[in-house]
Amino acid sequence: MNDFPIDTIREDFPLLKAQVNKTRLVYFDNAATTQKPVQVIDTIDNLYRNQNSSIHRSVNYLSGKMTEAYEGARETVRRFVHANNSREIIFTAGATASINLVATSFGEAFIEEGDEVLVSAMEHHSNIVPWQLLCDRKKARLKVLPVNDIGELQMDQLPILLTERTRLIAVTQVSNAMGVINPVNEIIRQAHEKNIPVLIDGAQSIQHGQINVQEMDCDFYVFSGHKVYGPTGIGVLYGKEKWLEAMPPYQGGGDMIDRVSFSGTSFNVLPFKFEAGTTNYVGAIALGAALEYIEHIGLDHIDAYEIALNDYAGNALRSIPGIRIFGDSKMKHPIFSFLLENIHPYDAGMVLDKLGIAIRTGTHCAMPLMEHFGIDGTIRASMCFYNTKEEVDRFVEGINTVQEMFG
Amino acid sequence: MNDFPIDTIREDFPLLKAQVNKTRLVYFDNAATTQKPVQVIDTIDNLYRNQNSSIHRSVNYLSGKMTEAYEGARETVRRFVHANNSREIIFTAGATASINLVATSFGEAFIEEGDEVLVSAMEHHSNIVPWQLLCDRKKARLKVLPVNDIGELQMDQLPILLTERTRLIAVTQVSNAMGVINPVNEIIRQAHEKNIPVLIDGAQSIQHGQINVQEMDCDFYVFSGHKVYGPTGIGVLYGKEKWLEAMPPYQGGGDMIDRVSFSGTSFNVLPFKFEAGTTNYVGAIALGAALEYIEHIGLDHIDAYEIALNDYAGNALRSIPGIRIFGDSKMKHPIFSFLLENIHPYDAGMVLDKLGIAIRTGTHCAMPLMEHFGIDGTIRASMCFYNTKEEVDRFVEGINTVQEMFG
Amino acid sequence: MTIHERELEVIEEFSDLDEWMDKYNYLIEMGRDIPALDTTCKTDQYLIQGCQSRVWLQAEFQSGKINYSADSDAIITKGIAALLIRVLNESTPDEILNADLEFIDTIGLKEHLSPTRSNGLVSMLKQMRYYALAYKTKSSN
Amino acid sequence: MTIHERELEVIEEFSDLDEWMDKYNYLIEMGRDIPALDTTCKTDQYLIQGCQSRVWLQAEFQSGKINYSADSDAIITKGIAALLIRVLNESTPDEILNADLEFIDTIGLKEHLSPTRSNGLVSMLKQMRYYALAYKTKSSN
Ligand SMILES: Cc1ncc(COP(=O)(O)O)c(C=O)c1O
Ligand SMILES: Cc1ncc(COP(=O)(O)O)c(C=O)c1O
Repeated sequence: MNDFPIDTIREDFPLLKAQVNKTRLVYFDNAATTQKPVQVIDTIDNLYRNQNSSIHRSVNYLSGKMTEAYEGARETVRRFVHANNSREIIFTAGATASINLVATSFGEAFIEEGDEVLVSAMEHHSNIVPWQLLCDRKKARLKVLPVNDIGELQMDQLPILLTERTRLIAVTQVSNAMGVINPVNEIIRQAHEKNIPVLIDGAQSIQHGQINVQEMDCDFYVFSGHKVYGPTGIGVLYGKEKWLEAMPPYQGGGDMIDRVSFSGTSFNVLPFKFEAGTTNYVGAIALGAALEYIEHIGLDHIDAYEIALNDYAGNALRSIPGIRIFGDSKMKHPIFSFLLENIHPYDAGMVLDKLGIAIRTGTHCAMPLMEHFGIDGTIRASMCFYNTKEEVDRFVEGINTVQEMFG
Repeated sequence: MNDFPIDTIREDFPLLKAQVNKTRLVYFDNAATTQKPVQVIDTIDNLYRNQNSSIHRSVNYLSGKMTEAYEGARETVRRFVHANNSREIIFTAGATASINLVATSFGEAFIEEGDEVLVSAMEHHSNIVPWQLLCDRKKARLKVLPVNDIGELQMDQLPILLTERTRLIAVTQVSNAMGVINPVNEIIRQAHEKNIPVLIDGAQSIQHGQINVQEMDCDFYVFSGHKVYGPTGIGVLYGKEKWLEAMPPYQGGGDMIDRVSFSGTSFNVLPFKFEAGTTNYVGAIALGAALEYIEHIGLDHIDAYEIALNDYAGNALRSIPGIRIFGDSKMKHPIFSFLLENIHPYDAGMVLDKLGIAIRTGTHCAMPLMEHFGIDGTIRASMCFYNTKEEVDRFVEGINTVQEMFG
Repeated sequence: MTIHERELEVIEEFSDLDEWMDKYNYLIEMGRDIPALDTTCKTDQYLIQGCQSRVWLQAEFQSGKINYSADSDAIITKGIAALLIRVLNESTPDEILNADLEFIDTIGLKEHLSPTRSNGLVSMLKQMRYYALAYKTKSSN
Repeated sequence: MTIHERELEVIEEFSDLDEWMDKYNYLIEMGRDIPALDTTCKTDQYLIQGCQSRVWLQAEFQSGKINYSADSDAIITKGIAALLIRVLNESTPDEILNADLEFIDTIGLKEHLSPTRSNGLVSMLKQMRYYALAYKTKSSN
């Protein structure tokens, strides 16, 4: 934790200097969205000032430059997630859009009445509702892999839940509500034994270390740019070429076609087949800059630092009287969900906010998980590599204040 | 044309100062995408530096500020298009995404086997392919309102094409390939007599003057932010509340739900029902800034200036020997599609690019229109209020050079 | 006392509270002071939409005057409800509908409850006015 | 002459052309000089994907050597095709497959045909190599 150049890194993130209620902000809402380094902000600024032009179809110089940068960003994403080729990298509007794309398009091609889709009980709504909508449309069944008392998947249930009607598993790599890391490799292994493809929701894993979709051998992997230090409005769908080839187009429009006529339309090759209309090319290039930024810091360094931060914060929180931590697993990232005895999370959140500490309260878009624990919501503090022990200390002090006020 | 503060306005657009091949850029590819004023660029920069936080669900101060700004942008859009209330304004990823939303969701609720959807022969692929995909899914029929020799809709065909099976008309207000302005009010009037709703593709009209969806009485209106001086990755769907209420959700995910459980999920109210996942809130706020910018310049002033520019450029082009202009209608915006005798558009485009003039060559995502004219593509120069007569002159000179080189 | 006089009273009390901490503590006390709703009343019928914590609001109409009672699982929210009730209770529907409730701005309640949160405040007020309107219509029939 | 020698020849010729205008005029002339393909050959079979104008490319294999012919509806594109043909024609499949074609970078062809356009160039080259590979396989069977 000590050789990590945390001071220099924090200098890269202008928002970390913000003042809230006359104190320096402690930003612990990273699972909701992350802050952006100047490298990303300046990329956007520069693109709009000096290079903006629509991609792919123009003959002009700027357009050519922009196309190169956009396709370069695709290559950066490919390298970052270790995909086999860049045709497997689709730019979307975000993780939610990516999952909806697969639910609709894969669903259209491969899900029939009576088939089953398996999700887990800890999924984010974005990895539940698209499957519910699909199952409604197709009269298919949504099945649920339950979690145990400390918020881990009940892996012993997996073999029972995988039937010959299971057509897809959609599971998150890291729980956004608790930080728990799921054994996705093992899930994928068991699924593939039965020829069942697996979609990994990487919205909370992409920002915390190495991702290798080929080693993991997942069939789909999705994430959002804004959660990995990139801009809003951009996300990624990785899909194995064999699936993407077999799937019908999702949205229709410019760029995703080969030829259009009223007597029949043919579609463009991958990845363009799934990128209808003018894409968020500025967003994609800025996402590329974000990934390059964290590659530059070093994913292993980030991982090591975050593990130390997780240990530190975990110990500090566990020593608070009357605290109940959800998902206190050994395998986790520094995301902490908890309740304080006799204090409503919302009251705590309001006071912490006044103390300059940005956390989140509520269900974290994971109502079924809350239902599992029999609660309405939690206080969630989610950290990443630009957070510090000192910030954890201020947070713990803040909790003390909360407890005094409502005690 | 003379009282328009064109010099001051051009100062607002950094990209207009760009040099290409050692000459000052003439940017005539505005129908593809527009340049951004500093007001928009700085808004994005400022949001990421000082205010970034996820909207709607957090208790913290920044999140509250960001939510206010996002909902403020929705109100700006509402005011700009003169919608009745802001529940009718849905933020999407762009015009293409908006059209796909309607095609899927309206289509799901209201289109059945044997029904008909009517589009025109001059539509952009983004307003054709979604309807083709829908008609394929539903075994419905896509019918086409033809255009005449000068690229105008054959309005006399409309009454014949509107049958009792017609469920929706989707038509562009302004042709992206030719600039021709369609009589949408008349189309909507005739459609509504038969209770047929109308979707107006506003991708090429939003940037050229007043839009009043209530006066126009369209049922849906869509546009993209990047074509109206805003950022990429953001767009708008306006829909009458009665339709949006009756339509099922499109994408599933965070924020569009009220309650999620595995036994059943209920959806959020408008507009949130159609905004799944983390929206492009920075994009939406920057789009708001773009609309405020042009409101500030004055939509009437913009319109008057562009009419003068259209006349000037039209006269200049028509005097070029061997030119054939497509869509040389009296009702048009300053978008010009043409061919030069015996010169391939691509050759012309390459030379114009070297002369620092950014235009577009090809089919402009309107292959059926090209088919109608029996051609492969055109040279298209598309102008807007920051372009000048001097730039038109340079363009005409450029065409002379092209003709000399290939003559 | 009229609504306006009670508003002035509240403004007066708040003027002594400089720090947000004091204001919050004041709200917490207000929240503790009003009686909890009977659990049988904490039903969906009385639940207010649009708050981040659950708020139940009830109203009774007697001798031409309205009396509200409220509860919330979050104590600060309950304090806000208590404050509104204190100002509005024992008033006629018309008095409630005509009140401009400037004290909300004056004491900085909205500002201290950042936008997403003040939605709760707004929703509570809206519901209180609904009740007033309903009773007004009822009594004029 | 070997491929390399012809490359040097082209580099030499281009070195006199300072302005892009001259380079384009040179390409236009090259495009005009090579014979047009017979319309019967302008079929989808010979059409190259990925160019912004239509390009047809054919190859013949005789006495161990390949001869390409090409056409395009855009004259600059045709000129580029002509240039590639001039350098590669009358060579064995192996010679073609082993050529590094540095002249493309040296004369600034790619740079002068901005990225989206150089795709056309890349597609043409790819297709030429495909032919070479096909004939190589065929002749070694
Ligand atoms: C008329 C028209 N409709 C739809 C579109 C699609 O817009 P976008 O590509 O921004 O989604 C465009 C722009 O390309 C257009 O000109
Ligand atoms: C695990 C998980 N999946 C999916 C999402 C949805 O991401 P987005 O809202 O960016 O589309 C999120 C974030 O909210 C998440 O945490």
